[in-house]
Amino acid sequence: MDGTRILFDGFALLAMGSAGLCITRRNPVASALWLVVTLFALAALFVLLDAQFIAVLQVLVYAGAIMVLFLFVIMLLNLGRAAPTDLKGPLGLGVGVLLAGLLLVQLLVLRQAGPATGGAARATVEQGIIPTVARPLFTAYLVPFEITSLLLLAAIVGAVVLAKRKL
Amino acid sequence: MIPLPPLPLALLWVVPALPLAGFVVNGALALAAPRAKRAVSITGVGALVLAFAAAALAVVELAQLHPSAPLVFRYWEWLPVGDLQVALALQLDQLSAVMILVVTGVGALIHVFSVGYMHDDPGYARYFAYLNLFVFFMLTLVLGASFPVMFVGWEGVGLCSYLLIGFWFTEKINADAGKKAFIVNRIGDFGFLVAMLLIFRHTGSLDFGVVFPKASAAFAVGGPVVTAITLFLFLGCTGKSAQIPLYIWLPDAMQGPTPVSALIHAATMVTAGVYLVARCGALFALSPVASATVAGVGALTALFAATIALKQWDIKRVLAYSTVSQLGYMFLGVGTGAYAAGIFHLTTHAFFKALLFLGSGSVIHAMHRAYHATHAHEDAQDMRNMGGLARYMPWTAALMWIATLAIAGIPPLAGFFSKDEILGAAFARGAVRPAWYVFWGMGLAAALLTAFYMTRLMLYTFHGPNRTGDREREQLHEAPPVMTGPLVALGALTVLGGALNIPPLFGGGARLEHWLAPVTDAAFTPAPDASPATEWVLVVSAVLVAAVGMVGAFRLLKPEALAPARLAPPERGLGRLLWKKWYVDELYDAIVVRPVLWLSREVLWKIVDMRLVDGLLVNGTAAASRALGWVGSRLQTGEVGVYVVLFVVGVLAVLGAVVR
Amino acid sequence: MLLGPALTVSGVLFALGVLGVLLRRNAIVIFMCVELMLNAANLAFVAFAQQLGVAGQIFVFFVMAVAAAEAAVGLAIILAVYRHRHTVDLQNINLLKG
Amino acid sequence: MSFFLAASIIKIVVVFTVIMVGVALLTLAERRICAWMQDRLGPNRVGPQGLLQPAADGLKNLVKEETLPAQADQVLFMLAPIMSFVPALLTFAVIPFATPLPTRWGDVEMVVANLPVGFLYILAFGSLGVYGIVLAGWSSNNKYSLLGGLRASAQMISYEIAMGMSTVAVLLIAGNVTLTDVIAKQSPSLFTWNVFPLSLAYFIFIVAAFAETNRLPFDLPEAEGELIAGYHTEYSAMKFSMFYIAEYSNMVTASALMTTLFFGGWDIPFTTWDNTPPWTTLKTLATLAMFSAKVMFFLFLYIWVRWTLPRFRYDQLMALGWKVMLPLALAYVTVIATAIWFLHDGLGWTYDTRFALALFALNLVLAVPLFFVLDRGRIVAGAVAEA
Repeated sequence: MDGTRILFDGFALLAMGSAGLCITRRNPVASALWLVVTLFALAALFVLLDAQFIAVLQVLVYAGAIMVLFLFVIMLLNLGRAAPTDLKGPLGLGVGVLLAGLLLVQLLVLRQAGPATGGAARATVEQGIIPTVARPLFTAYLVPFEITSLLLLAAIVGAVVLAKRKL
Repeated sequence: MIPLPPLPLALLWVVPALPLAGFVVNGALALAAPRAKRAVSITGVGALVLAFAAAALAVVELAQLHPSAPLVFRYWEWLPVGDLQVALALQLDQLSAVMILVVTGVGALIHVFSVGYMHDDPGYARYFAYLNLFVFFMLTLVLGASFPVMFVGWEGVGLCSYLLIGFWFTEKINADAGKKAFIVNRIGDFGFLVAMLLIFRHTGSLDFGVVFPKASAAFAVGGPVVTAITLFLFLGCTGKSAQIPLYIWLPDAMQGPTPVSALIHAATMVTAGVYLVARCGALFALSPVASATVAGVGALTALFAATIALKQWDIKRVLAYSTVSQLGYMFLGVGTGAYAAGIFHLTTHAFFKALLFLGSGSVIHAMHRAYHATHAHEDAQDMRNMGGLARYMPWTAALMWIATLAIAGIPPLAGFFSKDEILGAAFARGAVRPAWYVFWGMGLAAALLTAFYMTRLMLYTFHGPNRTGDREREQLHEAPPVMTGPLVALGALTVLGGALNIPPLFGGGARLEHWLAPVTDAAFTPAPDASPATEWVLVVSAVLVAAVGMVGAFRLLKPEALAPARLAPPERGLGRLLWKKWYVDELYDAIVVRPVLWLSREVLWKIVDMRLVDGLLVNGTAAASRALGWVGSRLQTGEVGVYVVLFVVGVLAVLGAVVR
Repeated sequence: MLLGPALTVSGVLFALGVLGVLLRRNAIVIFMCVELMLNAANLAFVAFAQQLGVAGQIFVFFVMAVAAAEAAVGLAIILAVYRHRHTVDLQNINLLKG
Repeated sequence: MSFFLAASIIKIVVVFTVIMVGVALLTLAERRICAWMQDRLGPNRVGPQGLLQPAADGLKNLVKEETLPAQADQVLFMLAPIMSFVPALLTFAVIPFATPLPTRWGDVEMVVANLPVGFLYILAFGSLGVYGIVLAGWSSNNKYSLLGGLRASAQMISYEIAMGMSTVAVLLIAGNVTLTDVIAKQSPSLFTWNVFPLSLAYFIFIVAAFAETNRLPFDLPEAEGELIAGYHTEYSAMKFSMFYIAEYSNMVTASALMTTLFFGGWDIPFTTWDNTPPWTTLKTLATLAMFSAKVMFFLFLYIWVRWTLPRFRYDQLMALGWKVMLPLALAYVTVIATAIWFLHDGLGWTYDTRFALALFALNLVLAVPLFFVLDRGRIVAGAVAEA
């Protein structure tokens, strides 16, 4: 158990624990905040997995933008108070736990099918953190990247059209 | 295969392409400018004349080469489907050379005649478009280098035949005649198709150049497969060439314009069956049963149709039954194995029957104009309304007499040589198979009847007193030169056509036989040569029979005593039986048409269509869909939660399949 | 190295996300659970990227772009729905009932 | 390793202390400058020139009674001031404030954590400051507070994009996101300070920085005139002063950022003596002083602006953010990237004073039409009309 592993386990537990709290808090704001904690923990895990750039992006995009947007909408609709019916009844609970449990089992079984570990491709060290991601992004993945920009544009237009009362 | 042929012959496609171009131009004119008759005439006739010239050039070229195998020109791949490789290929050999000359030559003359005959018709451009299209398909039929290409022509001429029979489709009887021809032909075409599939099944190809050389190796002589193939092919022939039992459409086809009858229903299309049998001689030679069937059906048809012709009053119907009868002769010839004789008769028949039809067309034209001028509603085609027309139309009368003598078999006209050769071959074959003596006897009897009914036609039409009517008589006169010109040309061919194939007996060289030898040798079943003495006896007896028929007609028939059509008393006894065409149409009506109609109405319509298709399948499908939709709509609770549960279950199932 | 544990965490987070979607009725919270699932996938991508090359990180990049677009449009839809129905409880939004 | 740890801990403690003291003094400075601008005295009773006033305020806040609204979300209500305070401190961690200090055990970098993704780190944590405000607004269970929180979140998201886009230009010149590299690129001369080659980016950045720190003219979340102090209406005593501390910490960080990104960081102008090793303690002290001076200037600018300009209306704020700042930033990135590409790849220039001056010229050219567009005829044409 080296230091990295200890840190990893700690953040992993934090991520899973706060995710569990996220889905069980009745208060949407609490849920959102626990989700933010999960996202932070994930960012830490990304750093430990040699993906510093992605970790920063995680904080920047998810915690800094998307979750603020969520909070904004929750407050805009004044949904901050916990609704008495937000969680489903015992039947829903049973079905949900059953299905999610089955899924978890399957995913854990599926984990064994992954490729063997080892042979780490640590290009990061030679190229620096950002070029490692940026080079393929602007060469091999240039077309998907450009398409992403189109997607975002479409999303902006769509969001404006949907949310505006009068265009 | 054949090495690349010299350049001029590779342009063989020009021959069918010219009439096709004519069709396109005339078709466009028919749609755009139906009144541009001059342009239509120039295009329609010009295409045929040029096609004839091209065909003649091609044949001259072929004559210089005189190859022992057909020249095949593959233009492009048509149906490359797995094992089945069908190219759009044309082939030129001695047999198709004869055919394209007949088709384009006689066709050109008939086109010229049509210019006069159809001159006042509002559908002038459409007519020439159809006619050109027909010639294109006929040339495709005879030039095709494989069964499918030939079949395209085969179906195409059927289509054009339908279009032209029903050319004046505003009269129901014409449209019905067209439909009858089409439907009856379909039965035959079905036979052709089945034969084609069988051939492919057993030889793996549909090209003539592959199938025929392979045939003797692929099929046992007299084996069931080859017999079935040839019999199905012959079924196709009986449809297209109007043999028993499918001949019934041809007399009705006389509803079309008379030049059409001359071109399609006398000279060209109906001979396609003969051509097919000759072309597939290699197959028929392997099946004695089929050959005997062909010969027997031919002989029976010759006799049977001749009897009907005896009592017909419609001038074109007489000629129609005569055509059926003469086609029977051709089948007797090719069934006997005397392919050259059959083709020879096909050629000469094309000349004199075209002449007869065009002559009758000339008569009808005159009669029609006469009745039209006086607004009388008499039948312009009924011989009882004619009589004594020789005075008004001397050219027509003289030329038709030549044709009559030819068809009766009076030497030295063309018909004599060709008919005599067929009968001679049949008799000679009788030495091997006695059945052929019977066929020969039937042929001879048919010859007697032929001489009789043709003389009857001439007598009632051109001689005796005129029964047309007093006012109408003044309107009768000879056709314009554009119509008599082709008649004269055909008359010359009728007189001289026999020279093509004068047998050695008369010191001739049997040129057509030698010309066709590369094609027919492979298929020819050698008939034992009869001694010259026997042959002389046969020739003399044939001529005698013809003479007896003609003299008998002169003796027995009294044109002076004939009443005009509307005053004529009903026929009785055997005469009525013959006049009613042996009640064959009624018989078919009773055993085929009515049961089919009953089956269609009572079973197919009221049970299958109404109950099964409409009730069970159509409405049932709708009901099932609605029921399914109802069930599905129960799942559409509109609640996202339910959808999510179902979705997750689906994901679990898919993942489960992967995890296993 | 850390691939195995990372995949385990990823699986657990994903299952938690699914559980959340199944359990909750508030549309916005369900949406957040979907984001949780996306992040679980991202974790798996990053874990694989450590072993198998940087392409996994590129995919995370795209996932984030999609998530951002989804959040914008999705929240706009929720806003629009709320304006009409004055609720974001999915059990009360069943206009699509068949 | 242990030296690195020890140095880091010392740096953390020192920086934290300095900022806290600085924030305390800043509150005093604000009041005094404000008073000066308004031609009055300001607090001057506690200690010499009122220097001990912040200590008195702190003492007062510590002993004051904490109030807790009955319907408030207890945990979040407590958490909110902390969450608004922490990101500002965190952000400062990556800002280099002097040349490395040579010691017996090796050079000590004068930055708490020299991260390779330093700049992105700033962006990431800078965007988190909003959580404190939003949660404070929401957990107070007060209409005005909630509105303040809402405004804060919308304002934050709106201006963050423009801010990020404007700094892309800085990265284009630096070619790296490490802040020490950013400073090194600006060191050669006065004109290589990014404020010259990237003047318009600086303009966008400073506007966005004002908005991000919720300072006038963009202090809509607390706007006492309309929201009766907005998100911190319900707060009192130490929690309230935490928000104050957070606000001033944010100002310090933003000023430090402007200094670092656009004004050469610790670079002393008109000399390259400070930029080159060997490092000496003198150099460290000199550059530290320079850095502090620059930061103080910007802090003064903040206060100056606050007491000079009126508050925007909320719709004006959003319109400015989305319709002016964002398109401007996007267009500017495009133009400046093209220009850099042309100068660097087209003409083969390396980055030096000449390069910077060429870009500065371009900025001046761009600034003139921009000024007319933004002005919409109010100042220029209005003056003309009066004359």
